[in-house]
Amino acid sequence: MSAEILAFLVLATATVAGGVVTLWSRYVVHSAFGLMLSLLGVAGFYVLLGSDFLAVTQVVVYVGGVVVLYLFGVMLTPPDREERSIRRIAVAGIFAVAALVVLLKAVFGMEGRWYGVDPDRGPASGGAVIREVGNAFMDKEAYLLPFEIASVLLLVALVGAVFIARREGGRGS
Amino acid sequence: MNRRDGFAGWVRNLWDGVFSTMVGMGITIRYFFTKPVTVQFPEEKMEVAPRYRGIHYLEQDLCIACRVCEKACPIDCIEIRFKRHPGGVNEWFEFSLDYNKCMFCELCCIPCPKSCIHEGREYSMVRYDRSELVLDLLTWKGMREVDLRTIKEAEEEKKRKAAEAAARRAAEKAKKEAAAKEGDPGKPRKKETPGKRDPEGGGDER
Amino acid sequence: MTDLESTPKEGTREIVLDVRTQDMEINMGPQHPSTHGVLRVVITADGEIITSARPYVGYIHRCAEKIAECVTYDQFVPYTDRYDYLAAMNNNLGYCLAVEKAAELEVPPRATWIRMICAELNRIGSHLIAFGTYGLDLGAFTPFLYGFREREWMMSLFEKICGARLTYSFMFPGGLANDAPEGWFDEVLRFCDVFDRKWREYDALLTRNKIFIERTRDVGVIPAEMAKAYGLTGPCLRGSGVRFDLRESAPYLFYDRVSFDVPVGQGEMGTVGDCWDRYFVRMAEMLQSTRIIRQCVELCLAETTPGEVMAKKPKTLKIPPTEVYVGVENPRGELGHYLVTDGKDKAFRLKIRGPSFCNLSIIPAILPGTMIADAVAIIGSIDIVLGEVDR
Amino acid sequence: MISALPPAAAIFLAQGTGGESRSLFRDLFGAGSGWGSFASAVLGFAVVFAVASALPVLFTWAERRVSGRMQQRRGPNRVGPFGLVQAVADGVKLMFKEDIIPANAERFLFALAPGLVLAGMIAAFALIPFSERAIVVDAPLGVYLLAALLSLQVLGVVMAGWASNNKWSLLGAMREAAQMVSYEIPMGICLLIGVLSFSTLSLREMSLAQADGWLNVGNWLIFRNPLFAFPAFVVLYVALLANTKRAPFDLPEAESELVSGFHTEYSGIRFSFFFLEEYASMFLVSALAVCMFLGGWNIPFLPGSVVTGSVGAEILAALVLIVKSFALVFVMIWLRWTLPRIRIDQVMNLCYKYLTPIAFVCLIGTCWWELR
Repeated sequence: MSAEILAFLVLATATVAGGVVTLWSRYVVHSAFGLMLSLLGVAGFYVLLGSDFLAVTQVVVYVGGVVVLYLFGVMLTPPDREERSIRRIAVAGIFAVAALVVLLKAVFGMEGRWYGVDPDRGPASGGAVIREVGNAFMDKEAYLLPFEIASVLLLVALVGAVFIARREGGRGS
Repeated sequence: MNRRDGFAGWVRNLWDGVFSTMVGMGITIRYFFTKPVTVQFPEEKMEVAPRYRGIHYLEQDLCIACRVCEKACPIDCIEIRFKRHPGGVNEWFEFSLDYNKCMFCELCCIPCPKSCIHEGREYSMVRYDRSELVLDLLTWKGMREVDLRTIKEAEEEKKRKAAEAAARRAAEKAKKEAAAKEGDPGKPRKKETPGKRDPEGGGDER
Repeated sequence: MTDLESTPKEGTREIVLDVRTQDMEINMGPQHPSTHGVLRVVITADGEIITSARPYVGYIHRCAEKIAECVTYDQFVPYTDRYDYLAAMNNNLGYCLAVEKAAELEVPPRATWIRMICAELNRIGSHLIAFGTYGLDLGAFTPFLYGFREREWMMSLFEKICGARLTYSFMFPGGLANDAPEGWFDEVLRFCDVFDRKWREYDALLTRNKIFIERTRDVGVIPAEMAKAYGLTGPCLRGSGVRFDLRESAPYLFYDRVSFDVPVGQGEMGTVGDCWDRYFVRMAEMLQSTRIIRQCVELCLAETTPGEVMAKKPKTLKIPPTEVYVGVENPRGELGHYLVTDGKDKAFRLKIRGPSFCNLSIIPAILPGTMIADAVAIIGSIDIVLGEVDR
Repeated sequence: MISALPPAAAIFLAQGTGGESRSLFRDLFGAGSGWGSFASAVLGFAVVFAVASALPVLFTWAERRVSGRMQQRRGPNRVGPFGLVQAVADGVKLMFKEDIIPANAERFLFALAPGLVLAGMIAAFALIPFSERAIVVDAPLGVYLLAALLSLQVLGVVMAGWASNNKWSLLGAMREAAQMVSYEIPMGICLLIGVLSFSTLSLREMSLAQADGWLNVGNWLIFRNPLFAFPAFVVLYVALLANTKRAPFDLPEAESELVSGFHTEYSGIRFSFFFLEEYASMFLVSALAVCMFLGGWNIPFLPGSVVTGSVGAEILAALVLIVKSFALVFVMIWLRWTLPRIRIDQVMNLCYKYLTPIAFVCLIGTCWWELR
């Protein structure tokens, strides 16, 4: 068993465990922490796949940003002590089974190794990936327009958020 | 003064923040290069003032056990036990101060007719147990040699006086019997009355 | 963490976007670093915003007023040290003035001058603590130690004149325990000079610091009318712009013979009556105190001869039935002693009006709507001493 | 122990992003995947952990001495010469102190949180180039990865605050979350300025690019582009102060307001983790600022070519970086003992109304400067 497989197993366990905690915990905060674990595990997968840029982005955006905001939002919520209704579980179950089927098909449809680095490509060099990503964003032929549209969308969202969050007659200074 | 809106206010706020921080940092760094003012306690002790009100000391040979200090104490932390003997001699058992309670107000020292209880310049009183904080101010317990002598002398004196008195009484009786005459109120003047309270509130004991 | 099972209290309210939040009830104190003693404030907070605050006092209640009925007039002096332990001289003074007024004792002028000097010195010392701990409350540690450095000198001045450093028991009904020792007045003057220089340092380090100003201005504003309605006195009242100082409006001792200003809050940094104003009134008062001290020393040396510091009074002071009220301007406000006598050597009743207690009463009125960090700033700016609140 | 897991995981993550690295340890174990990299990860972890826990010892001593002198006190002076061993003694004391977990706390998260706080910081230590070769992990993504790791510790703080089941802790955690998320913006923009100027993300390459120039300082970013890089440096420094929860941004633990903030309930060894994190990250962020703006390991007035190659030169370079970082740490201490604490809304104001716009202006200015 190589170190890589070991790492993969650890990461997979972490990811799945995080997911399970996210789904099962009655404390929303536990769910958020479970999500954090899950997302970190995915970041680990990216590392294993040699895609360091993606891994770091995963950490910055999802773990450092999204989960923190979740936590900030749900930290003051009490535990959900309601009975879980069968209907909700059933609906969720149907979706879960469907997703599982799709995922399994995707996984077993892959050729060759389905973990670790593609032996033919070799580990992607971080610097090169960033350069590629940067070029793709700034290239007129590639993703410049979607990139700009996305940034405008984000700007609008930002302004909107500020507008909503603004309390009438806030404090001075 | 600090209210300014718009861009000018923004710049002004920024400048104020940076400038006042700089000023403050200037002050702290100046002190960084000065000598500390700390007194390293157990090694060097601060010179206490001559009037410092610290742990009491008692000039026992002056003390007449009048209990004025005991009465003056607002929290009753002084306890005096003694036995009065002839010749104005006190047999000392206890003159204790409970430093759990004592607040060093000097009220016990002010009314003392003999100015024999003082608050000294000792202040460090570290003990392992509260019970050890009850200090006995006595320098000797019971009686000294000299006291015994005084008592003996006083007793002898008393005996002598008694004898004299008896003799005199006998003589008087004889005289009285002989002829009616004025009596002699010769009573031994031994008892020391507690002195008047010092009107100056103790004054300057230096 | 909040518990939904408990029924929503009056603090529950809806804010923007229909997010139903429940307020958090926090116990601030009695063991909290910035409640200046054992004050307990129960704060209901919506996030960082306080929705209500209720102070609870009484943790160090020591029955000072009852004790006054059980000990003689002289014996009560050490107890007066202990209600506002940061301004023991001023407490001594207030009590002695009350007893003297009831007993109609004539105090020698030298004693009066020295009393004034001591009272003002102690005002400086007390305000230095207020200044230092206020910095501490707002997170600035260094001013605290600078303040203590000067206060240390002030205390050693007291040590020289009366032998104690915190609880002085120096003034007794009728005068003083001691006359000033040799060279004491010179050292007092030297202290004043050095202190004025150091004051400028405090000013630059804390008072004019931008962060400090931002933390204190427009925070905890007490309008003048409200201040009067709640019976505030001292810097809290003057910070709201009301020019009321017993030393000026009802002069006792020889305060009518010295010239000094009464600093009032002017809203220099924000609104009149905000924390900065209250704080700055204290700072300005320290300078006025050195001014008073200088005049007192000059007049005392010019007019009196050493030695005569205690009035002629009987061994045991017995006061014929009467009742008096004497208020003095303590560092924290008007310290009132209402004394009822019945001809015995003990007071029949002594009522103490502690300024901190009255000043504290404003807390529930001005805390709601501010943030938790502001609560600390406001409580600090009111500058309470719990020994006096509870007595 | 649970608390030790996250740091190990983080260092693994950092190692993994090393790519074609040229770190000392990679050289030692051969640049391969598999057990070699695992061993080098373990060794790297050990080295970094040693450094990261030795520095706080020094810094707590420095903090107490410096603050003492600034307040005309002496500071610790009993244990060892100049009280140098005081911090060690305190550390030992913390280790042997009773480790209390409050009855109603979330035991697992409570135990995990200190490790999580430490994780990002320790892993980030591996990325600091002390000299051209003395670097545990030379990740091509250097700065980006560092920012990511710094953003991890907020999770630990939030976890600690929530798991303690204490209202003060919770408030501290909320403050921390708000503060960190906000200050990542100006910090990110300022880091971007460095990236823009050197067109690399690697801290090592940045430091290399700052060699030579006039007196060997001319190429430092703040001198090369004084108009925009200097304000950006100041903004970055302030943002990093906020990121390390140092005064005047110590709101999450503001002891006069929140008793002790998020670590109110912590004691003993777990508390020392928070303590370690605070002081080690002081050095960490200072080193980051030095590498990007103050020429990294380059020695002023001594041409870079003179001091490359030999082991002695490497050590000298590392010392220079450490001295420069110490200078910035000293300023942190200095600021802490001068300034009052800012209120939470003012923290946000400062971030969004002052630092972010200034950082943006600097970014645009740097663009212009570089394209000029």
